[in-house]
Amino acid sequence: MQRIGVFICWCGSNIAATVDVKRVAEAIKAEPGVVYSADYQYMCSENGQQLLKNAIKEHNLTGVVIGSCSPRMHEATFRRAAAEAGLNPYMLEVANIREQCSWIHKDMDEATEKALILIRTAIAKVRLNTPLQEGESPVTKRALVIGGGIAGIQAALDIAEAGFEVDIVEKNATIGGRMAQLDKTFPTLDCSACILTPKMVDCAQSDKIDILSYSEVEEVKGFVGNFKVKIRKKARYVDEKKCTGCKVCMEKCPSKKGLNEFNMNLNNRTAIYIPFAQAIPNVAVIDPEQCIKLKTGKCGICQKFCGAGAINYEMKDEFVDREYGAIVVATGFRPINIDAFNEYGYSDNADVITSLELERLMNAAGPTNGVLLRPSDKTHPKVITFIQCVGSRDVSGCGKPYCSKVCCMYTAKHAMLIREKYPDTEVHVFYIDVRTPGKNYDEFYRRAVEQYGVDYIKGMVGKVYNENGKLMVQGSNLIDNEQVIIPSDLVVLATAIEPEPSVRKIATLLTASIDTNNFMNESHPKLRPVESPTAGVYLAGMCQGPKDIPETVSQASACAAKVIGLLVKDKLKTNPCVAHCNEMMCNGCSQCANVCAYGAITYVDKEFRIGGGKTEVRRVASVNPAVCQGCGACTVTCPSGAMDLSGFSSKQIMSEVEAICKR
Amino acid sequence: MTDLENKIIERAENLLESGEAARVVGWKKGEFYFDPSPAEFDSKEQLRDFVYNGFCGANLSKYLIQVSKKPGKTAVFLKPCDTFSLNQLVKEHRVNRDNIIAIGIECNGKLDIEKIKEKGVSAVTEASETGKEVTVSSLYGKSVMNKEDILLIKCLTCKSKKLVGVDETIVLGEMEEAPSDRFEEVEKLEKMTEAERFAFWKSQLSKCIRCNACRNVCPACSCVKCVFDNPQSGVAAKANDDEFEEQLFHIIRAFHVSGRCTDCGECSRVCPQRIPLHLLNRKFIKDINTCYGEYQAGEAADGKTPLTDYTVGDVEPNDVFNAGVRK
Amino acid sequence: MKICYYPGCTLKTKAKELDAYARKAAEALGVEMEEVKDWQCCGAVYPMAKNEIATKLSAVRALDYAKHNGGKLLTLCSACHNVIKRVNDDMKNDENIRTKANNYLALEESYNGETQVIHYLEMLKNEVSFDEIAKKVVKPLNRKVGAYYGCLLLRPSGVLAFDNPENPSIIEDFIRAIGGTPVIYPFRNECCGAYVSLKNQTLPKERSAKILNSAKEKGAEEVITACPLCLYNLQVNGAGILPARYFTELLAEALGVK
Amino acid sequence: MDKTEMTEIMKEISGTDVRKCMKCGKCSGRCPAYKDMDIKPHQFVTMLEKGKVEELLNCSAIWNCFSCMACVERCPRGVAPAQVIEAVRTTFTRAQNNNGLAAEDIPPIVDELIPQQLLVSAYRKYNK
Amino acid sequence: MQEIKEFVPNIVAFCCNWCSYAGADLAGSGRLSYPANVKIIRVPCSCRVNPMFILKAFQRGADGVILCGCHPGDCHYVTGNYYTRRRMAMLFDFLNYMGIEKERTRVEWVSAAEGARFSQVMNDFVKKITELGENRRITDLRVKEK
Repeated sequence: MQRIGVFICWCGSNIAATVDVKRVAEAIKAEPGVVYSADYQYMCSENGQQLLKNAIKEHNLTGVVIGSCSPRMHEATFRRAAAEAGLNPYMLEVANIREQCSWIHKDMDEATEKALILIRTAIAKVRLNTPLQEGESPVTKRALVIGGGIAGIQAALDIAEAGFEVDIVEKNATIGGRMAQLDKTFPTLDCSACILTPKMVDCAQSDKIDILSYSEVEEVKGFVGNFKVKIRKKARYVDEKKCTGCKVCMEKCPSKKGLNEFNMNLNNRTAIYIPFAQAIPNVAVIDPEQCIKLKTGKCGICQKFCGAGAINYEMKDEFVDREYGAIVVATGFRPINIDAFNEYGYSDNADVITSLELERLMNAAGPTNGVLLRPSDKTHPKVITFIQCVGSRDVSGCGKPYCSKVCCMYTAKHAMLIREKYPDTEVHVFYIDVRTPGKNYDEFYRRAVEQYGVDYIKGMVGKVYNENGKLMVQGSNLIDNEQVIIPSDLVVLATAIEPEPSVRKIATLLTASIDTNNFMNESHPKLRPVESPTAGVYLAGMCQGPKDIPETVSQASACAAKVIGLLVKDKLKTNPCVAHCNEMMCNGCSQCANVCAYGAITYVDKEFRIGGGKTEVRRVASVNPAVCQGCGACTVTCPSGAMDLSGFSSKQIMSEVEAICKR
Repeated sequence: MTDLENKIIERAENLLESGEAARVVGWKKGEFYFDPSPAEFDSKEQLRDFVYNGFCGANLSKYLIQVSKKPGKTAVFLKPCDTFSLNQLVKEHRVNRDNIIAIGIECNGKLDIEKIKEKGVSAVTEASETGKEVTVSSLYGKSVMNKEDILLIKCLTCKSKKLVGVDETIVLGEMEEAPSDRFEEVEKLEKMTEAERFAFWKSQLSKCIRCNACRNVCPACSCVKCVFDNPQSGVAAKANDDEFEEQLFHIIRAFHVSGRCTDCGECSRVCPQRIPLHLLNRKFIKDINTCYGEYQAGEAADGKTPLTDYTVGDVEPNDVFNAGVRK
Repeated sequence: MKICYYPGCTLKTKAKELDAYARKAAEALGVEMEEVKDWQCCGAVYPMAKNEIATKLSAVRALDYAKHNGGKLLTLCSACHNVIKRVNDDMKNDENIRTKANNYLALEESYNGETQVIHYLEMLKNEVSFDEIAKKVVKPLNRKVGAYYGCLLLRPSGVLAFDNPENPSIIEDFIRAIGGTPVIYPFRNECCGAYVSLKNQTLPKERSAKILNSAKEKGAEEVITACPLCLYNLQVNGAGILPARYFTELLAEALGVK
Repeated sequence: MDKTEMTEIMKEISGTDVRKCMKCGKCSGRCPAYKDMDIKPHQFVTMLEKGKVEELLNCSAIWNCFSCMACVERCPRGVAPAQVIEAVRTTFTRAQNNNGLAAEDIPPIVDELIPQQLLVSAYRKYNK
Repeated sequence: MQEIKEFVPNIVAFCCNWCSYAGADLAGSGRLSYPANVKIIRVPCSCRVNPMFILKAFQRGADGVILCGCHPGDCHYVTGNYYTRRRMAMLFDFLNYMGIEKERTRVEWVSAAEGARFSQVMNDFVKKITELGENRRITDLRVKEK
């Protein structure tokens, strides 16, 4: 037999002025199951809580209803008090008779009657409440960072700084990412390598950080605090431990015609190579598509010349299994393919290049050693025209609907650097809008115009064509309302950026969601911007949306803070108001997993007795309570009603409905 | 016996004899010519009772939930509309597809014995189909009927003659697409006033005797335990319980199968009270098509169903009333 | 192979060669071009206004004829192709135009864009294949030819779906097939402006010169086109820069049936 | 017909959503007839959006536009300036006694070679 | 003589814990009144609301049912309200197809900041239902002669 206690709070005059609390407390005594009823001035006060605790003990209460302010205010307070008195805190319900009753009604009779109904409704619910226990799950004190660009590096360094072990999985042969390819960085114009490479070295030297380069995440199991990850270490045909990075192999390799990805294919590299001078790890890798030995079996020159004996043509992909408590996704971006923008003549003219290609052409370690020479004839371009928004803000289907965010700033940077280095060069920039919000950003852009005399033209380019060796850039100048044709030597396209496509696979592995543009979804756009909806998975950098280096670094550090906050805990407390599956009724139809935003539902084959001494194997759903957030989407999808939600069960809600509708 | 029936039985014998299949699911001769019923055949001898005639309207796919659990492979003969049901069950992991040999067979619409009886012909002994005509033989003689007049309701508006996801087919002639638009009747109801619609459904559903035939035959209603049989669900009915569950049974059933119902039409076929239950499910199908793009449950054996999916720009519930009406 | 063919008014008068060479070449390639019965002029320009119906009807008639005679409609003149293909798209995708046009025409069975409209060049590429043509060439071209697409074949690309609107290749492939060397020049997909000739004589003149000079600069010895209007403009207004001819003439020449 | 009504009609028959324009000017950057367009392609879109129908109806650009669709082809926002121009031209020629081309203008400029399609299209485009 | 009682509808409002229930609280803090016949049931997310709850409410005498959740895109549980939107769109049109007045069911997206809107939505809904009158249809959908 249930023994329910009801407590009506006056909240000073906040409730008592409109609701006749005495009458309510009196009337409620007649409710079946109610053994105690009281009213008090401030239930949330020390004395009020003591009243509650005493009553629970004295009257052996099995359930409690508090008629007071919103449960969003003091539900936690009252539940704590109940627990202190030995009652399971989830056996307590709050009826909101202040915000949703006394404060909005003036007529005392009306408000009193409504308060009665609200309390009866809460009693109806509490009758069906069951004691719930917060779960616990252990935390593996190690983090995984997927992607070794600036976002991954920063997150890893910050996590390691707090004393936790962290692995960086990078699919390329070196960490560094896109930032390593950049020449200078806005708005300060410091050299990208100069600020990045020390951080790369820090990673390599940290005893807390393990860099798994040339590796990819293959499989993810488990959940927050307990991820089990399988990592594929791709065969690099060079023993990482033996290679000294002496580069003799690169000098001797006869296969020299591979496209140098690091230099945006603007020059060639050998089949065995180290991507760039400051690579971490500073270890060679063999491109199996290009290596003569691996393709034909004949050659083996690098092996002959390697003093360290590091070359191993027999190497196979290896798999490493590791466990982590938290995962940071930092997979980065790439420029979009601009084949669909033939009007700019990119595919037909060597001297129409993308901004990232220009970065390499300006970089001292690039194919031209930092001397700006145009690709076609290696001469100094005298007139350079930049075209912004190539593929950004494009809903025609050729490009991307979003603003890529970084192009305005890097174009201003390029224009400025060129004018600084080669003052005799004429620089034009076609723009739709110049978007430079941020500290010292607009000042930076204005400097390009005011100090360096860069010609900004408000308008878009309609066509770039080659005429008598010049690139004719035909576009509109909307301010002067004229069509201009600028004979140029070099045309630079500010290409839109998109998430690195491997993020799709990562998102699937992590059961994290991605949006229509392949950016990873954050848990809340304003309040939880670095957390993925999947608990224990955090997002840093471009994988979540277009952003520049300062923003990326901030987000990476924010991720690290979240990860540290998780890893310092020994055990994770789990919300007990989560979904659970009644296996006897589950069809195993997979409908519920379709709507679970957290990937909390998996399916297992289980044997059931079906009478007559027989058994049968059925597929049934199983909810991981550590991952489930308790939204209830699955409960409605389930046709058999096998899925239910603790704390908000179907029967509880129906009993509330009945109590309200009873006339 | 028609060529088609011969071919089907031949294949069934073949499958059993070769051991390729441990059993065959098909239709078995009933007491009369017009009441064949779904059955399992384990041996060649049993196949003597196998029939495939104009009255084999029953959808065999639901039986596979249980049968596919038995050892060995099960061969099953499926009409085009039945193949969609099987595919949907495979999608929901209810049938182990690896244990099934699905044979798609020709169907040009099945006959409704009630409609024949209404025409004054009883004790039917045979119905032979030639194009648009059916010669119905009975103990009292022969009469030629227009096929369209005696087709099952579900066959008048057959959604497709496609045989989806089958392993092999037995189709001798070209199957003709259905003569009429399956959403016509739904539209007729939509064009009525709310009061008229209410009156219509009130008159229809008041005939319901809660025999559960619609639920028991429905391939989508295959829950291990139905909410209406579960006292914990809050909607289960016992004798003398309140009216809620009885009254709203059909609404909840339609909602539970929405996005999953393949429109096989079995619910209406088996209803002893001749309630046009398919019009409930079809409303959902039509709304889904209009609001979320054309979708045919059972067409694919994987992917999300419309109600477990979304797009950012979906129609708002308050605005759906106009969106649902097809132009 | 037999295919319904829509010649159009210009091909019966000022552009007879375009038509005659096309027929001869088709015969040599084993394609039978069957003229649409009682065809009417397509109107020569696609009426873009959404409430223009009557001006689209002659195209619909031809399309409906083709629907019942093989399902494909072959066009040759760029303008006819542009008009008919766009009207066909309206009949398929614009409910308002489809309903009204069908109401006007009162056909036995309403026309809903079922016909496939194909240009002679597409026929050469997809039905015959350029490899097949190359095999039948008896007099290879052996000269540098600039393909002039103009605007009508390419745009709007979403509807015409003829080729990449900024970097087309079908005529270049055609030139290669008949033994010539294609010359790629930037103005091959630019409009020559001939449509405004009756209102403005200077623009078409300037545009023709621009196009032909661009082709000449890249080394072309002549340009070819599928459009009588372009040909007229290039010949009259671009005289003295480069010769312009119909592509069908070169095809007939290469196949030895000229 | 008042200005607002006329604006609405033009918007409707243009079949394009002028509010989608982001004012980038790519259409005008591509226009081959730009020199003789007194109102530029991008202006057609913004002017119609703002309801400046009188100015539009009195311009000469509607007679110089080639309808070559270059502006439509690469608009990043899916706007069709050429269709706006056509809507203006159509609205003009549909009015009583409004023709872009008088019959008596034709003989002196027609030469031997002029193809049929030019005459037909000119009548279709400029007159109603 | 019998007193003619003014019809006071009974309204059940399901509110998600994170946005709409907080919005209702905010309406309370702002003393923005709405009729007392609106009773709120707190659910974690609008996607927890099973059509059976709505039907049960009607069957037990509710005259209108309103469901409130976070604005699409702002769901605390990322995608929950997107499913709500589809389910309720389908359910509402279906109920209307059965002859239930379309005004009786409603979904509104109310954020935690929209206290004023919450009150306005409730006032508006109660007004509509009052005009519509008592819900008779759904209780005797399957008619039993009395």
